[in-house]
Amino acid sequence: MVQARTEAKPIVNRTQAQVWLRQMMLIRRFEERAEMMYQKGNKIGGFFHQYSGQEPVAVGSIGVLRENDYIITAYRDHGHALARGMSAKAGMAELLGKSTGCSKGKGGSMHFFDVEKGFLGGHAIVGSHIPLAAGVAFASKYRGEDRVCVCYFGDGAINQGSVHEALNMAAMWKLPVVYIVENNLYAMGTSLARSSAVEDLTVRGAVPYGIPAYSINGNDIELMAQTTRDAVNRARAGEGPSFIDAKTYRYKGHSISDPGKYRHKEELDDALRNDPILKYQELLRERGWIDQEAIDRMAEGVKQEIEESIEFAESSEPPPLDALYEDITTAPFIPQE
Amino acid sequence: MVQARTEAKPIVNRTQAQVWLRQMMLIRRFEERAEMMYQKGNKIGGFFHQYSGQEPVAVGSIGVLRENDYIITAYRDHGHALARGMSAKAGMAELLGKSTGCSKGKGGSMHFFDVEKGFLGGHAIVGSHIPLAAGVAFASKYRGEDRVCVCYFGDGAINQGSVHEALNMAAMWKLPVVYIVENNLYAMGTSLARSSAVEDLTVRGAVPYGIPAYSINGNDIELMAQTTRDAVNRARAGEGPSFIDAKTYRYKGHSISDPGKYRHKEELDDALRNDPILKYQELLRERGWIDQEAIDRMAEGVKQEIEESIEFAESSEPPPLDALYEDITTAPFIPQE
Amino acid sequence: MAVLTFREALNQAMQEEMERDQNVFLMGEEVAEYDGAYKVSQGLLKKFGPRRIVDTPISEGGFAGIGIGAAMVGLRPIVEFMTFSFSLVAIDQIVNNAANMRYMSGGQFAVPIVFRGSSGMAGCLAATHSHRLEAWYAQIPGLTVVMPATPSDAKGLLKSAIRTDDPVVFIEHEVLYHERGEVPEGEHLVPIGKAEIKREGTDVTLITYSRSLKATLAAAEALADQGVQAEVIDLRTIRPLDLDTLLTSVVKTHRAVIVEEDWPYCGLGAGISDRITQRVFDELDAPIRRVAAKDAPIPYNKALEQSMLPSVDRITAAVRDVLYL
Amino acid sequence: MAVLTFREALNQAMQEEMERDQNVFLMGEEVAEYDGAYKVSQGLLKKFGPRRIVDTPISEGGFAGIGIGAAMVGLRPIVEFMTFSFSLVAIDQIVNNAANMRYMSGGQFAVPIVFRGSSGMAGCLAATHSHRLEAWYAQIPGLTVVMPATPSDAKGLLKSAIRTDDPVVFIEHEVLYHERGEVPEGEHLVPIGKAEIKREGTDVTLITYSRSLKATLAAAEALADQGVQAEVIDLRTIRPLDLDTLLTSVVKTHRAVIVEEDWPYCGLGAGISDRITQRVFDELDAPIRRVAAKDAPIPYNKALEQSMLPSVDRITAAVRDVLYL
Ligand SMILES: Cc1ncc(C[n+]2csc(CCOP(=O)(O)OP(=O)(O)O)c2C)c(N)n1
Ligand SMILES: Cc1ncc(C[n+]2csc(CCOP(=O)(O)OP(=O)(O)O)c2C)c(N)n1
Ligand SMILES: [Mg+2]
Ligand SMILES: [Mg+2]
Repeated sequence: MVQARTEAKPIVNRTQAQVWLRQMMLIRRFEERAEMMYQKGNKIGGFFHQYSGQEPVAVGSIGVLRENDYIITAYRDHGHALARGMSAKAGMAELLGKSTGCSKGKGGSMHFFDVEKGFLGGHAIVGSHIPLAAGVAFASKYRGEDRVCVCYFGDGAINQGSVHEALNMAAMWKLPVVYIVENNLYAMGTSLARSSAVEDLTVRGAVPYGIPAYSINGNDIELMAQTTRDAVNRARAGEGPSFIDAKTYRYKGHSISDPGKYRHKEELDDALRNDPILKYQELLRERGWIDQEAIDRMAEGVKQEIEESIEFAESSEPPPLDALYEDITTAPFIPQE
Repeated sequence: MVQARTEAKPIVNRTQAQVWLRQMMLIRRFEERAEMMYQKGNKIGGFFHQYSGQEPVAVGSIGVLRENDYIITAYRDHGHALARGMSAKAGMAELLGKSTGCSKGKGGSMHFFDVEKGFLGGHAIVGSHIPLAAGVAFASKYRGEDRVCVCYFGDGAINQGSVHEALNMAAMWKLPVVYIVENNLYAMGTSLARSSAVEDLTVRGAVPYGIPAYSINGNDIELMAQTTRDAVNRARAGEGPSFIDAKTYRYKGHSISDPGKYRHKEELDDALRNDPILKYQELLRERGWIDQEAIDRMAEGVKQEIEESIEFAESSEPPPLDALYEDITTAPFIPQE
Repeated sequence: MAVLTFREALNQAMQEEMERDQNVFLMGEEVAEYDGAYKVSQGLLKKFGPRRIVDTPISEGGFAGIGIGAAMVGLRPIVEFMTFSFSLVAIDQIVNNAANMRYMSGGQFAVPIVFRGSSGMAGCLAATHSHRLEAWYAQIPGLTVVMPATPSDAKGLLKSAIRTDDPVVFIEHEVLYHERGEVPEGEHLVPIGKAEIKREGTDVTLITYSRSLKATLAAAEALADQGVQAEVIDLRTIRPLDLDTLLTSVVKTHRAVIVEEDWPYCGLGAGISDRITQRVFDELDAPIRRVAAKDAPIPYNKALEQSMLPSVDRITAAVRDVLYL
Repeated sequence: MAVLTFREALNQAMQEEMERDQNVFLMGEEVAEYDGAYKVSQGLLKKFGPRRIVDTPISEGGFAGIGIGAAMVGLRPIVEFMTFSFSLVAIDQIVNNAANMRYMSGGQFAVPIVFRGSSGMAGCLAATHSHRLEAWYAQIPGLTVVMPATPSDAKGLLKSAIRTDDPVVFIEHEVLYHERGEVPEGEHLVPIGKAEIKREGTDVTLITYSRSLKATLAAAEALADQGVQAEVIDLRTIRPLDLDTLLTSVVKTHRAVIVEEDWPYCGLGAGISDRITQRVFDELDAPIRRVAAKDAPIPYNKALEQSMLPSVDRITAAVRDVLYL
């Protein structure tokens, strides 16, 4: 179902397109190597949800934001963090639970944060960050700023009640927030058809609140960028939220422990055949914006960057044991023991 | 906005119509007297939400149900209980906190229950009973019975998340439940326009779940009955839930302590001028189904029934102090003190 | 000193803090046009306008989350729950987002938010509307929990809470709103984390908070008539607990009774009793007794409800028990 | 006796009860086609079909409420929370509807429902995914709360829970699912409300439940090497507490340590310590010590997480403390 070849006119120039391609490759590589480290060596623990296959959604949408805009997402957060410019080092160190990690080793894969990049976190309770996004946008509007908050969530999250509470208030108060559903057709092993009475998610998330909706191929990175740009412009102009149903596909199981047997093999094969990174490489080659040699060099650079991040992560110190009581409150923390 | 004169053809016969009229009068009188007792004598305590003005919604819809169907509603529950045939005595005794009350004096105004009538309660946490209704319907379907659950809630309740969770599952699983929004335009002091991004509640509660919707004048008792009958038939036939947006109006403030100042005087005056009980009396007189003398007799009978209920309630025993620990669990209760 | 109701004291606190800091705003059901379900926010809409006094739909989970999101980027929301009973539908936001955010982000984000509203058994509201959730919130590292008992403390603590950079759960009691008391003029701040000895005594320590302070002080009077000098400590802050003040008193009196409206099992009183006993077991001449709500859901019937509550009789009986009288 | 994993024992319990009673059904996220997120419901869809093994959307509040509604009219739902951490978004349903319904209706309705699922710190899941909510649920009159520690108890207690006519919160521990143990063949019912002495001893009473039983038994072994005979009691049911068994043991040993994974302040351990101290203060030769999770949100880093948990060292240190060694 995923078509990589974009119908939209390019909205980027050559330099930008190369940056995006590289970001997608970086995310992919980051997770490939992290997966290996999870499987062997027992260095990464807990839940580990991969973004592979969905890279254009984060990269394309984040690619049109301003530096001072805000981003917030769910637990499948590596891609958004890296697309927003978090260093692979900080991400990898977090996976290894090191004090140099983006959350000082306290958050792990599901809870990446980077305040300097306006990256307001990966959030692991399904649906719980969707009100937060409205709140961030509320603050923008309250201050009269034109900073926008972009919020990502999965197709399964539409079934959490607080999502609807937040969408209603965001719409009623015209908050500058863009909601992007990364519609990868599954919530764990539950397909959209088995979790939603109506399969068109814009009917569930946008229509009831009078929010403008877009239903697009999220794996078309330039379409993703263009659509987000329209939505973001709307938000900046004080016209309120938008809802983007971005169709995409995750290559891996829900998390590292899920073999993903509930999917038809053809479905996955089809997605892999239309891999958005390869397709974007092809497109840029066709446009003459890059050649294979440059791609290979790029891949080499990415590889190197990730290996360095691993080295950094491995050689970093774990948090000392008394970090347990640190960063609980801003005020001096008094354990109630 | 409320028109009492029905457009629909009568779906009832004379006897039935008279029963409905009497029920509406009974509810009205029950609350008038209860309000007096609340104000003077301090015999009723806590929150007390009146149904006055909305009587046709409960009476018309419950009027088409079978004896073994189920009913569940929110805290504004006197009307539904009486329409379902709970005795005024049991209701009045409950308001007075007596052991002969419909909930043995433990529930009060907001928590009327009557298991024998399939009246599954008044529920006081906004929105919380809406999943319960789906569960009751789930049980019907599970057992292969054609018993329907009718669930009432207010326009403000549409903003509680769990409502949307329940509506989605009810629709997806085709549960035999009929959701009736008693749309009286206000949730406490908040008008619909100030609480909902989209004011047409069918767009919020029905469209997103593919549930058939009706938007009607709920104060037209026969239209209310007819619409409910259609919805209930659908449910019995295994075709799933329906959503009825029943427009109505409450005469009193949100609860007894609310002067209701947020409403325009004309709005209330208009509603009172179109009082659904008076209008129905007029209609039945026009049809020749009742005359003024019979109405007066009916009013007298209602008055008497309510006075008897007060007498009963006042002369009933309060629960003994050790009732505190009774009816907590079916198993012998061991206080953890 | 001015005499204010508890409600007015809270109102003043919010007004003053909103005047002081543009980032402070109030959000909740009926807080604006209705002037507050319990009129705590009376006049604030008129004074500050709809930008800063925000009416919400009945969406506690949603607007609690909106408050938290706004706080993450520097606003200082006051989120009113009409009652804390309704915070049950928002509790995931409070526990997972407000309380955990700083920790999970390795200290990058702070959540300067105050959740406030009424709580407790307010008279014939029955089981759904009478929750006391103090022990639940007190259990959560990351939260600060405050429960004032007097107008003066209400004002001074709410002002401090609003200035705190961490999430504060600020629990009022519905039946206290109309209580009157002296409130210092001018900038009046009460420190968070400090209990107050509301009555000095030597024979027994009575530990209480919120509405139960009244019955406890009345019991202390009654005990004084019987020659027993009770020291009455008002906790004011539930988390972090001012253990030092408690221990100092217990070391002096060697006996303690905890008076509260919470349920007895795993409630706040048990939490406090355990912490005192751990520290000064050898100083105790009797086990710490507790006068708590009885272990039952809250009934509608007034007499039944009253029978659940700490009364002067129940308190004095517990004191006589620890004094072996 | 058959040796089963904890997971298999739970699975058998559900199978047997579903075979026995047509009204029993299982509902939750991924319980059917996925065979359960933790495979507790493996094979049940195949055996009982989609009518009785029901996959839900990610709508905990909604399907908890659906379960309660179904129970009000006579079905006997088992509602699985993928983990109890996610019960936070459904807690209003559990507290206000499941627990209160019988009371508020004056005894007209019963709610025979089991809420079950995993809980606790399962290894690097961090703050949002590691909640232990036992003290919260234990506080609520109307609920029964069960936390088995062995496959045998898991099976026998789950069967009893399913047959109970009141709402039961049945909390499993994620790290126990793969533990193996003997489980009696045939109809195996373990009574609710009865603790079990898992090891007899005379010098100190160790009180624990769920996963912490393992470390506690290991600590008892270590202590035995040092000449200290610890009695180990597994609570099994958290509410109602089997106080008699606890008191009998404490009266014998005069010393107790409570071992748990809950947070220390206002947690379950405090609730239990208080109840014992109230009753047998004069029998105690030392304050009841507690080994609980440390008072911090749960960190991702494994070593930090481990440092929060009750360990053999922490337990033996607490025992030496109450023995004044
Ligand atoms: C409230 C809550 N319920 C259940 C879970 C467990 N859970 C984590 S992710 C997930 C599936 C979410 O699917 P979707 O929203 O489509 O996002 P995707 O994983 O496809 O990115 C579930 C059920 C959770 N984290 N929070
Ligand atoms: C979760 C929750 N939040 C708030 C309240 C307080 N409250 C009770 S009724 C009500 C207004 C409900 O309005 P609506 O649903 O329109 O019903 P109506 O009163 O008009 O019948 C509010 C805010 C509550 N009971 N539960
Ligand atoms: Mg998905
Ligand atoms: Mg209304």
